[in-house]
Amino acid sequence: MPTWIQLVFLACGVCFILALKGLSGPKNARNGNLLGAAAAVVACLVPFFWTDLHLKHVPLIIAAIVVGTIGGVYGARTVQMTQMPQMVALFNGVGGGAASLVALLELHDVVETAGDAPWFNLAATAFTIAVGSISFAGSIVTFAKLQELMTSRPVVFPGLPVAFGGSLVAALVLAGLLVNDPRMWVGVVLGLVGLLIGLLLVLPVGGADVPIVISLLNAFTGLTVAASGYVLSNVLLLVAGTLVGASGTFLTLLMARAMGRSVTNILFGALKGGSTLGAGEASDRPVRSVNPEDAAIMLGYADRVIIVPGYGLAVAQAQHSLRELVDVLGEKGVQVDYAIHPVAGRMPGHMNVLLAEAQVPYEQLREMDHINGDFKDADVVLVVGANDVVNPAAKTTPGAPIYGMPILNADEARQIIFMKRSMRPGFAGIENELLFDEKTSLLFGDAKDSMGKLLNAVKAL
Amino acid sequence: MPTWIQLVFLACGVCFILALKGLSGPKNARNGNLLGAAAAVVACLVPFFWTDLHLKHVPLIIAAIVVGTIGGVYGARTVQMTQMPQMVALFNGVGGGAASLVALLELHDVVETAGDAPWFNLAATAFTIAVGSISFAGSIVTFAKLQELMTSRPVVFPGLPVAFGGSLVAALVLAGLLVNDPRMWVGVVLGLVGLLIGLLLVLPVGGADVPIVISLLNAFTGLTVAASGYVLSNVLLLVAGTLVGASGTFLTLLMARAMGRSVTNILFGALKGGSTLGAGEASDRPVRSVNPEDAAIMLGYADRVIIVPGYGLAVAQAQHSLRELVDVLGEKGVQVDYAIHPVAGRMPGHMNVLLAEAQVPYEQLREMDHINGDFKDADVVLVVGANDVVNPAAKTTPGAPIYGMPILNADEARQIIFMKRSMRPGFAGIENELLFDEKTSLLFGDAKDSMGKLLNAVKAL
Amino acid sequence: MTLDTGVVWLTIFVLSVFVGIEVISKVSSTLHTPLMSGANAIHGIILLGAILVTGTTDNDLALVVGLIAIVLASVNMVGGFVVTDRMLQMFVRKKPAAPKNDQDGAA
Amino acid sequence: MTLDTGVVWLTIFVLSVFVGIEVISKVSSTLHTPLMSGANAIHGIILLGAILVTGTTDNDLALVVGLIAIVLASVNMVGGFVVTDRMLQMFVRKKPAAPKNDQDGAA
Ligand SMILES: NC(=O)c1ccc[n+]([C@@H]2O[C@H](COP(=O)([O-])OP(=O)(O)OC[C@H]3O[C@@H](n4cnc5c(N)ncnc54)[C@H](OP(=O)(O)O)[C@@H]3O)[C@@H](O)[C@H]2O)c1
Ligand SMILES: NC(=O)c1ccc[n+]([C@@H]2O[C@H](COP(=O)([O-])OP(=O)(O)OC[C@H]3O[C@@H](n4cnc5c(N)ncnc54)[C@H](OP(=O)(O)O)[C@@H]3O)[C@@H](O)[C@H]2O)c1
Repeated sequence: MPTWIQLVFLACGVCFILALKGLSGPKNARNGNLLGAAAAVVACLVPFFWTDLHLKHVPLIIAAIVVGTIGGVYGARTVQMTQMPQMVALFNGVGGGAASLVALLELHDVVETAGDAPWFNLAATAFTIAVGSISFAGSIVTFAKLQELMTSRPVVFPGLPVAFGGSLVAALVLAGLLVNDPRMWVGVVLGLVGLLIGLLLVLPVGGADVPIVISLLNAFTGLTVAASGYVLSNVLLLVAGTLVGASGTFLTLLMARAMGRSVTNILFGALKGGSTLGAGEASDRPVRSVNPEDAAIMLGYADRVIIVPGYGLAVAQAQHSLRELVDVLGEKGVQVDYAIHPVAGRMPGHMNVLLAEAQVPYEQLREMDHINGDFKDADVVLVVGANDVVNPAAKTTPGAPIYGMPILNADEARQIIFMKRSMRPGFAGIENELLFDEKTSLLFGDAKDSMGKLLNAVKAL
Repeated sequence: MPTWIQLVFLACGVCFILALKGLSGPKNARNGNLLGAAAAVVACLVPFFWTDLHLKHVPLIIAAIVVGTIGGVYGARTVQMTQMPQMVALFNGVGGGAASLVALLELHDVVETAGDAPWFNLAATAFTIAVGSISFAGSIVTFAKLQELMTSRPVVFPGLPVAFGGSLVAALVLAGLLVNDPRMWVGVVLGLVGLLIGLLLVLPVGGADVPIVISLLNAFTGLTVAASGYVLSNVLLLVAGTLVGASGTFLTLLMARAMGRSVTNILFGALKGGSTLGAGEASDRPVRSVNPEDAAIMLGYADRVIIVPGYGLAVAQAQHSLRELVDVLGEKGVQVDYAIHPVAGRMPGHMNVLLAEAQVPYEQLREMDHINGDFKDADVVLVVGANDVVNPAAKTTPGAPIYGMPILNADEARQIIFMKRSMRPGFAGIENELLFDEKTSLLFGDAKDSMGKLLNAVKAL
Repeated sequence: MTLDTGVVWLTIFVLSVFVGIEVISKVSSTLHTPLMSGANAIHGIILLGAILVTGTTDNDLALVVGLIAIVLASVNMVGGFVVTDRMLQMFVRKKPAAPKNDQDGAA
Repeated sequence: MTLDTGVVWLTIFVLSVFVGIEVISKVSSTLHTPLMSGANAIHGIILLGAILVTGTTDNDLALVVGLIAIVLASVNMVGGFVVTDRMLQMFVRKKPAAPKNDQDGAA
């Protein structure tokens, strides 16, 4: 490989590092991402300027790239913000699949050249085949769960732990075979077993934990890329893959902490019986419900109101009318803030994205740690499509799936209004005592409609 | 080089990384340092187990190591806390010297083997020779300045900029020569020129800025070690040296920011005329001085007292009696805190070390950002041997050497007591308006004596 | 160079691990999702690997498999970067305000 | 390996630069001095280089110079680590209290 190409690859690697660095802080996040994209494009152009490629393959390759690009851009453009997590899962999955296929081709080369490859290369190849397909299958399942193509509940069946363990063993045996004498069929079977493992790994995970699993699979894919970098002795793949593998693993732990869960618990909690997602049947205990007019009065004559937005706001797309409501209240001299819980919604920062989309001024978005002290001074807390993030069970009920997750102290306010459609619980699937508190009134209905009604009622005051 | 040795070296490199990581946080700082030490020892034992060394040299080498170790341990054990910076400077200097000598030996090998070395190796060698000696000479001068073997003022003479520029050019020329055809004498001369550059680089730097220069030279030495790692194709030296070079450079910038100065300004400020250290003559404007008894009354009957310790406390070694004073005041129901300025004293964290030594409970040590808001509620601020860190000129007088440095807002308190020996200014050598403020009284005398008197007076209340 | 190839790769790997972890160690939970999807896009660089193996193979089946890999990889890479940018646009729009207007100076 | 030696070294160098910077990017000014002197001790590893060149030279003058280098290097290395430890002892003695008792939760 000519030196200049090696240097280009190194430069691209540095760009990836800077990209990650940028992405970890708000200031340079976007530039970081663009820098990474530029580096990736450059790196992928290089092979065409350096003539080991069979010319007759070049058009096919370009065609394939075009197809993939169109697909990727289309998906990325059309996905709604609420569906981000499953989109990321999907992209990650195909990446893992690609890595697995590439590894199979490497294996194919080795087989043809009558297996003179050092054992470590074969081990790396086996690793990529297996983990790549795990990541592929796992991501597809997470996608299905989040997209609600299947239940987002943990799927557990009696034989599952056995099947899981068995397929792990099988994978190790096959990998061993492959290292001893490389054969194509072994590789293929290994890939299939990998798919099975991926499936069994993710089925028992509850929907609320899925983003963490995505992040984990993301790290897996990174490591497979690093491994094929080693096999292809391409430093860029090694560095880029390792970067993603390491940062992905670290990020997974960070996210798990932010949701007050442990990774092992998330992955194997369901197996160990303690379901990571509760029952979720609606309760029939009495609650105080309120009509938009009365709610409007409570809000209109308050001095201090805190809004707690949640996933429901996102699905109902009620953020715009919510902003209007807040503006109107502001004009009436009510001090209003939004209390943003780090895991409100279905992805971290979900609420920030949503409300930014609705042009809510940044000063009104207050992070949990900053505003939790203010709830006791609040006259009314308006909980819009949120539930778990204000569920006192996180403090009071050990064993609850969200136990240990820091929550917003809505319960300290003088009055609480919940806007939700039913008594159904939130993502964690557990009942919320706060709904039955005598300070609480419920404004039933789709967040968007009732928000509209509420808005008019407030204007009418 | 046998593989196991390469792996040992790699492991040592990792330990160095972890050591630096540990050192950057209070929790693991000490373990980090010990880990680094262990790794260094292991690495240096390796050559003895792998037989390229001429056996007849081994005893000499061991003897040399013993001598160096004894010297190092002795210095490290006996140095007083106040002299830390110069100790670090000294250790850094000898390291640079060693690197420079090693490079000369590498050059010697090349010359003997009739210069078949690639140009880049020669360039690296030249770099190490030059920069190593710069670091050596520079560090020795800083040592002399801090140890007050010479004036800590900037030394500037007419021809200096010319001489400096000239020697830089000379170094570049010599390096060019060396790369073209390696000769021993060129290397030696290059080393001498390096010494000259180091001298001229540090002479014009004011004492207050010296620690930053030490940090910079530290980074230089790191880079030279990295360069010889490349020449000796030893990954450990490369990694370790680069780590120190990079982190040292970064740390230099951090420190400069903490003192509100820019690195270029520190290095070349004196040349540009704007001396980095002011005049420093004692002023004869009237001030209100106070005797221990009255000071004791002010303190004893206050509700809230804030202590501002500074370099003077360190030289007078008055920290122990100060702690006693604070305890007594505490018993009298006075609320007392220590306000720690990040650059109070002569090295960052100097006050923390000092007061920790005197067993002051951690809760009483308050960082600048935390306590600056409390000064306005303080009845008395007791400034013990501090000056620049409470000098309002940092806010009010553009052009003052400390202008832009964040200071402790002692001036907001109701009363201020300065304990110092004279009207002489602080390290920055500029007058402190606060000494002449009508809220201020001065308790003259060596901090230790007057602290003792003050203590007795307070007990007597 | 007196170094084994394997050791060299190991060294590069180890250093990259540290870089990967340290570089994101200060990320705020607000940015978890964009960071995740950005990293996700970066490992789309497997596209480079796919191109290399596909372009140099002589076996038709391998060629087909390779082309599939290329399609998947480019979906990962291109889609990943685009979707990340879409998310970040919305953050960035408001970020300039962040430092000044955060009402809570603390933390 | 299809890589030039030079590029390999450059790669390792570049990665180390990132590690070096990122690893200390969160240091508090209280620890500047110990960190400085700790890093200082680490580059004392030049002792290893000094031992290698001195042990393998055949020229007497070179031997003498090498031994001087060894003395200097070991002063740097040993002294550096010892003095750093001395400084840190004093910090560490009180550190356990740090997280809990800091009266100012903020910042
Ligand atoms: N942010 C993340 O990274 C992340 C990722 C995965 C999971 N999670 C989990 O997701 C949960 C987030 O908590 P959250 O409080 O934001 O959401 P939540 O606990 O899932 O509650 C959402 C609430 O919105 C209501 N809702 C749904 N659609 C609505 C509509 N169209 N109109 C009005 N209300 C509607 C639902 O009640 P009704 O059905 O009765 O209307 C539900 O009570 C946490 O458990 C968190 O751990 C977070
Ligand atoms: N921390 C760092 O990293 C660092 C490094 C280098 C320089 N500096 C600089 O050093 C300065 C530190 O500020 P600082 O306020 O701590 O110290 P300072 O400004 O240097 O003032 C020290 C004061 O202590 C008095 N003093 C000296 N010996 C004394 C004794 N035995 N008894 C009583 N008083 C005594 C001196 O006045 P008398 O002579 O009249 O007694 C002087 O006013 C800043 O300018 C800073 O930039 C800091």
